[in-house]
Amino acid sequence: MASKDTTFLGWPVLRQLASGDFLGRGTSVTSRRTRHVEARTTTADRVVQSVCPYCAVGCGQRVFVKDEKVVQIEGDPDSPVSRGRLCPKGAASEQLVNSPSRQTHVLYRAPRAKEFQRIELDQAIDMVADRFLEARQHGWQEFDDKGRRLRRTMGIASLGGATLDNEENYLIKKLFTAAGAIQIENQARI
Amino acid sequence: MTTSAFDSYRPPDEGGRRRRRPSLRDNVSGAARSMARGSSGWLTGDGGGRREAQAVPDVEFSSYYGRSVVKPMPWKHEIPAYLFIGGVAAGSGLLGTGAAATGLDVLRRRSRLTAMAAVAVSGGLLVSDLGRPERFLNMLRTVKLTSPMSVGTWIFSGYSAFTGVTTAAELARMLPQRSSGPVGTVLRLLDAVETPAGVGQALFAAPLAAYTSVLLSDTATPLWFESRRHLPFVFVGSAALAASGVQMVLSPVAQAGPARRLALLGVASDLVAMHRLESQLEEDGVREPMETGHAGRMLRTAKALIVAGGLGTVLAGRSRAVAVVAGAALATGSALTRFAIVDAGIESAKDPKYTVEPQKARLEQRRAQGTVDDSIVTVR
Amino acid sequence: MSYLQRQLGGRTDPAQDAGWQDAPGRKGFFTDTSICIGCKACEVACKEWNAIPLDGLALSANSYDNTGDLGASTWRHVAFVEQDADRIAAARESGRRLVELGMPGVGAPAQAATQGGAPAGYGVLPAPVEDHGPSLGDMLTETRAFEDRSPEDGASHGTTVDGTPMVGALPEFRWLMASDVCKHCTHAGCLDVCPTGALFRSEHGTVVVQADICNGCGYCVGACPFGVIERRSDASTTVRGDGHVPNIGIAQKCTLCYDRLQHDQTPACAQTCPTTSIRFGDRDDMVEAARARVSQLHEQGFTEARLYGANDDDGVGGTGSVFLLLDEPEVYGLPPDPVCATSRLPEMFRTAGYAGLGMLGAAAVAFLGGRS
Amino acid sequence: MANADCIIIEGSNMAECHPVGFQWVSEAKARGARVIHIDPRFTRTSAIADTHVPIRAGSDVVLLGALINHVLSNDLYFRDYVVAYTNAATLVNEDFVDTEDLDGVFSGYDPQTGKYDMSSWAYAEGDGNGGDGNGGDGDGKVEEPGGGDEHGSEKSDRAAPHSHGAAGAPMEHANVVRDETLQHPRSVFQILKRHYARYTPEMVNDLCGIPVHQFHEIAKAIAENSGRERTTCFAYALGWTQHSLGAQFIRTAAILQLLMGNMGRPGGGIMALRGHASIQGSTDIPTLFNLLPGYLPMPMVGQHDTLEEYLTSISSPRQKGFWTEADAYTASLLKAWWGDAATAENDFCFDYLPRLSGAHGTYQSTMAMIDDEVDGFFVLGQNPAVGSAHGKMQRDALSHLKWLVVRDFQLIETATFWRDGPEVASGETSPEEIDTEVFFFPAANHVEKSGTFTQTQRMLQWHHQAIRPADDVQSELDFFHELGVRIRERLKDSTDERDRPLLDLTWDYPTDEHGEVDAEAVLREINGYHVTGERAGEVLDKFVDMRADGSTAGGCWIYTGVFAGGINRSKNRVPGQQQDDVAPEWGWAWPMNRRVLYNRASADPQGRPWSERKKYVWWDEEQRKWVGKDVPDFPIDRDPSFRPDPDAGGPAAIAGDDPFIMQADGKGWLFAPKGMVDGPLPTHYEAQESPVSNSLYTQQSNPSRLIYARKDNLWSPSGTQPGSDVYPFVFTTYRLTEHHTAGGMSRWLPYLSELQPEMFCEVSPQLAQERGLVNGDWATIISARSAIEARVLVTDRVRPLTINGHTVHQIGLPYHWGVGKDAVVEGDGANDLLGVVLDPNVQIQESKVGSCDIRPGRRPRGEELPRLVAEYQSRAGTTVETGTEHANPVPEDIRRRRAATLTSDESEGGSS
Repeated sequence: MASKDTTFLGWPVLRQLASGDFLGRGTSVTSRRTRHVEARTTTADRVVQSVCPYCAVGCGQRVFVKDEKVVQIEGDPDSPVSRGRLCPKGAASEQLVNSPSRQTHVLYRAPRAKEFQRIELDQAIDMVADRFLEARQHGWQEFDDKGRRLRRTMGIASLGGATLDNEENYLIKKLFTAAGAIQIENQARI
Repeated sequence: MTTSAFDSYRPPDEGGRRRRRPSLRDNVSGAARSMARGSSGWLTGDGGGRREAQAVPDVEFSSYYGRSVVKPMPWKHEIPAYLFIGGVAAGSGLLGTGAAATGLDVLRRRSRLTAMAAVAVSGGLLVSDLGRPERFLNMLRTVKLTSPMSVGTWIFSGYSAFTGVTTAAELARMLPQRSSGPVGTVLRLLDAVETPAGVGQALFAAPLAAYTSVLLSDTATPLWFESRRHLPFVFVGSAALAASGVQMVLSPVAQAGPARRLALLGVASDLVAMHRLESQLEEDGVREPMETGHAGRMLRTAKALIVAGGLGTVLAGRSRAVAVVAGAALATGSALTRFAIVDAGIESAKDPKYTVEPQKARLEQRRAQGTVDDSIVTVR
Repeated sequence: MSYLQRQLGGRTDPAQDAGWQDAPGRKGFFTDTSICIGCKACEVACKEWNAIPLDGLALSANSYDNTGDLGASTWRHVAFVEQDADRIAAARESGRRLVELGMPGVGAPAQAATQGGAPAGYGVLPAPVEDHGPSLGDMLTETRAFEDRSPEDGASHGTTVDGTPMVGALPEFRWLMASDVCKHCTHAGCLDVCPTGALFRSEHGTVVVQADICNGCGYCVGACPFGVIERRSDASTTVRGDGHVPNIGIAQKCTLCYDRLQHDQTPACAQTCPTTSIRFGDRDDMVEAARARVSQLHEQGFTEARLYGANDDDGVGGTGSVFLLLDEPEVYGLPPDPVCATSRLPEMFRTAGYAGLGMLGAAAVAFLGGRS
Repeated sequence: MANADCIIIEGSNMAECHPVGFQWVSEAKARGARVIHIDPRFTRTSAIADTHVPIRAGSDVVLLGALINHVLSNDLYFRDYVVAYTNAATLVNEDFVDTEDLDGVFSGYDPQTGKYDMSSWAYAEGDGNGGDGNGGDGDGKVEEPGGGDEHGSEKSDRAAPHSHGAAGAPMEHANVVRDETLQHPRSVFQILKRHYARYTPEMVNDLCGIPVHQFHEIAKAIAENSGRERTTCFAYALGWTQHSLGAQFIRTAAILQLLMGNMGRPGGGIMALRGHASIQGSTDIPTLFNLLPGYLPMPMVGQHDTLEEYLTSISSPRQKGFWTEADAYTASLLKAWWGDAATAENDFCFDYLPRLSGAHGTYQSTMAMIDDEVDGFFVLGQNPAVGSAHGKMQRDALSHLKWLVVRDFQLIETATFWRDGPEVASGETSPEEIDTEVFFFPAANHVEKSGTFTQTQRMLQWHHQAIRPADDVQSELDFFHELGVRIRERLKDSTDERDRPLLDLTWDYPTDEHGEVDAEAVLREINGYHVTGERAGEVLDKFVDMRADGSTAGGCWIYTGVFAGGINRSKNRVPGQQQDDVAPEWGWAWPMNRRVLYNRASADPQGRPWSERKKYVWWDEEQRKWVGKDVPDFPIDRDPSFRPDPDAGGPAAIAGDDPFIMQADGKGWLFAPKGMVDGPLPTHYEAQESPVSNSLYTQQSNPSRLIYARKDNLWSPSGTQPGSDVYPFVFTTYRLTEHHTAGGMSRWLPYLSELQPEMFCEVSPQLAQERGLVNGDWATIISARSAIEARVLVTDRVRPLTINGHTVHQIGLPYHWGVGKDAVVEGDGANDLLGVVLDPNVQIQESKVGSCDIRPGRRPRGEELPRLVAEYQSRAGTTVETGTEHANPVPEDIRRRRAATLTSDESEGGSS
């Protein structure tokens, strides 16, 4: 076939005459690319079941992966919750995942600096760990004014969780509570 | 229009880094805005209350925020320019072959060279108008009888081939002396094919002049589609008078007699056909774009030039100067006609009124005649 | 009827006309605007699947429609129309008139009058995906079985198709939403006029652009009676990191997800539609579903409902995408009586032929007349 | 929801915010259900509903109260259900005095603190019970646990929901006095009837702007679609919760639904429509200050000093239901966290838990930041600079921090506030003046990590990792695990006692070859496992297997069972087509995979389905157990005729006809004797900012709302106060289908941005005419806090309402946009207009309604902007005090009557 496409015999005018498509509106004018069209849902290396990350309806998603890249995300027809359907946000999930403006590096802004700078992830976590302990210490309250035990720190607060996994919320709550930090909040209260 | 004194505080470039829709959209929302001030409401989306000059009485017109229903052709000046120059090419080919047949050497040579030049320019115009000019050869990928452009491409190609031969023959004739060897062989071959090529050129010239009208009419552009019965006659007339006008300018008065006669016939055809065309459009309610605005001005000028050119042509047999002026007037008139018709067509596509009103009218008409089974809208 | 005429107008199987043997059956959409919630998921799913660039970032102030119309970079477009009571009454009346004109219509069964109902909104067509939920028949039976509401006092609200009093109050206001798409006409102007064969009729009966062939002549743009196809301008904005905008200068429109269809997958828009306002399937089934739905609405007194594109005798031979509308087509930006210009092509070529002969004749006269 | 016969969507724009969930409404509608949408604006939901009823934002209690009054006075309620399954027949303490008699406050109100002593709201206790020695002085009054040595207001603190878990309002006993004829004047039924007697259709007309005929249309629809054969469903969202009496809005609907017999039945109930993928999960396993996992409360100082005090406060052993097992849940949680260190001897390290001393919600934290009390702040997938009320205050708070960690996909406005914030643009501050260190960490998204989301109907669904995150991108799981590891590493040699909780923490999660934490291992810990015994190491199959002796561990008792049999059931994916409507084989719903809570109520007291049509769960006499389409939410083998020993407590005390098994008395609460700090019955108050006066009472606003009188949190005068005409219009904020909350997941996406590219405001044609606003042009909206600009959409979808004879204009404002430079689209944030005033029950801010002015043109730039806001403030004469009084002045006799309800309690309870 390939050779036919590139030779005189592949000239659609001849195919027009040879086929039933005399007016050149169908079979005779297709290009090689058209004849071998593939859907990326078919050529994906694997399909992974997921859940839409936007609202709390919990619509099922199918994530198509090719060469370790997400190439398509669409509704999962098996889901009894959503029956394969997605709203505009859910339908835009692929763009959420592959957004060109997405940040993939740690950025640090020093006090009074006018711009961000890139720092290493490892260094950044170390810096946060140091500051965490310092703030914990700084805001520590062992007792209240009546002498009752509080055993907590007011130096650290956190906001977020409604878009996170249960497992993540669990670790956050566990770590913060153990550290004595109580000001943990999420979107549920906004 | 805003009324806040604070507007000046917002830097003008703010938000400007985003790409905005082209002005078409701004105009439309402007229309919607003006509706908001009116009494009957921004929510009806009734096309800005265009109720003046109701061409089709008793048909209430509404639209989707005044947006066009059909898309205007994305063509720019290349296409009307091609319509004109292609017409010149076609007419010149006819004149050339006629002159060859009647032994008017100067007219023959100049017509053929004009045809060649016009063909070359036309080709350039056609290619440059493409969204992907590098793919112009794809035009020869198929022969599509349903596509006036495909048919036209083949006509143009054929015409170009014959024009190439006749031009080569003319050039050969200009060579200082006949030589032998391969060059001589070629020249002899040219001699042999010149006359058949001239005939071919003439035979392809007429379709080349006429097909462009079908090119326009075979579209959803309301004004062009409704012009379909008369536009071919306008276009062949226009081609004839334009090519003749060019030869009146280029060729000596003595040899340009046929050109003058052809010009007069062209003028007659153009004017009569244009008159009938306008009546037809009037009836269909899409004449307005031809009368108003830029297109209207061009068309009025074109008519004046053609009439004047025609009168001049009558007198042009006596004076080269008059011939030049008359010929130029005719050619210009033809060019303006083409630009006006293209322009008016595009305007008619932009305004939903010209799409919706004629369609509603013809639907009503068919219904009045008892034909109710051919509507796109059904209740079952 | 000549070969050409048969190919250019009237009822036909377009895939067969285009040389497809053993075509898998014509596919199409049925877009039921009465249950559209205007969420625009179809627009996004379409753009995401087809990697279409951005179509501008300006607020139109035309209700919630900020994409304007179908075009090179919007292949599904949701229209929003806000209407007051007068317009609703007019729509209901114009629909009633269609019936009275003698167009094939449905008489309302006797129980329709007592079927209490929905005054403002439109009953929802149960359109479950295969094997999901109950069938239409079951639902209608169930609806009737449990429908024991007494009729509302609706004497002043006009009458249904057969003259029985309306069951519900005319709402004071309504907000129409409709997802528009390429019609995939039986006789497609864009396809017919394409000089390169870039546009072709697929085996599914759909009309598809081959971006690797199109040279951007733009002819199809003006040939579409629905204003669907458009050439992508170089002013388009990328949605990709590399700044690349695909297919600049090339005509673009809905392919009815030709690539997905090749693998028996549902087009992206229909798959995502949360309310099944967009349904996809064999075109015959779509037309049948559309007819059932319009009958249902008429029975309930919603005479404003009408179908668009379901008639194979119309100017484009019927459309692959069938719509249920609740007002005149032009209200949604659709042409009321579209015609595929090519159906007049033989006539046009004939006229042009006469003109050409006239020109030859004139030339002959010009040369020979001078001699005499 | 698809089974409902009538769906009332109120306070939610369901079709826009939950289009896919809306398919069930569509399906119900196809079956013939009536859909009524009650909302200030005509939205995309209204477009599909049968009827749209415009309502003045914030007046929902009037409408719902009038519906309650309507069904009570016309005997339209479902009597069999009400008598058997609700507390209608229960008698209330005779000290209880209703708002009707105190001009807008309930008994026990302390005008000094703005708080209630709730003791007078309790049930009357019957005589001749076993006697628990706790209170019981003959009049049936029930005392608080822990003795009566406190001030009423402190008691109120204690009973505030932030000090007890969700359904865990405890009661001392299950021994209540009931009058099943519902005639006793102190019966809940009669109290309810009296309370809502003045909520008439005319009142609805005057206060909500809903014409009388439309009220009757709604009433008729509900009445006709409730009862044995039919059910009505309510759906709400933030339109209800985001009010200064938001929790009471929901309560009102719950009362109506209980009266109509629509709870615990298919097609009934009240659906909360939640906006985030795991917002349910993040309250179940809470990133909330007041809760521990599974709705166990965070301990409160002074009340929960010991484990015993803590457990007693959660549930009296003599009350009914599963909360009596809280000791097992608590012990298992503590074992899960502190492993071997947690022993019965040390109360399972109960002391390791930090103590609350009040509310520490996000707005309190914000104000603490401004007061420089908070050094560091983690922002995880949220955008408070745009999404939280009073954006200006939020950004000010951020600039007071020492350091800020933002974890997100994109450079959201919260991460760039110091550079691109509106205050930088207006010159009020500059990067050079902001000391905050900002760490931006790129976060992994849902396809780059595995884990569970809990959706709005409590169902956990596992999402599988599809690809590995790029570069520095990390999941929260990995980040916080790593942070924990490093913190523990730094402290490993510490001898400080305060570091023990961190050092003893179980923190050894397995990682894969890329060093990523195995989320499944975490879920397994959450599910719980046997620590000792013959099944040691095996997972728990159900929460009733949890023990209080330390032999089990489990991070969140309600999630126990998700790993039953060692299988991760959140991964269940049997296609819906292969299951029935309930689809139990898809994901896993807590508790114990039940899809409809309290579904015992779908059968009559004898255990028979109320009707064939609404059959769901019923008693099978032959099998001697409850069967049906769902997992019965009831002890499986409890005979409907079973009556417990009066002295019994816990699950054993649940009678065969007590469907509400998590409530202390097994009944649905029409009247809340505990649990609501602002009143046992919902009553109408105007919003914090309202252009109208409360027609029902002298009391204008919720007297116990949480007010913060600060000069950065001013309020416009309300009602007839002078200056209220400076901000004459009501604005309401909302979301659009095309965007997601503060925009972090939508404004960076071109496909969504182009669908709604600019901030706009929606106004009626009448208001447009009045103020010279032009469709598509700009307008400036000014509140007492800030001014923003927006493009104008003039539309009939917004209608002026006639309230008390005056025209009230409403302005609609979507809140998705924020000021920054990184997003595809940006614009002013509607939340900047809001102030901070909170619902006292749940600390949620009032962001659905406020007062404003609107004028054509763009807002001023630079320092002109604060000047404009100040000019309005001065014209309105607003000060820090405006709108911050808890109780409005009342006549002397009322004041005395109110005081009597308070002092009588103090005298009885004694004062310290």
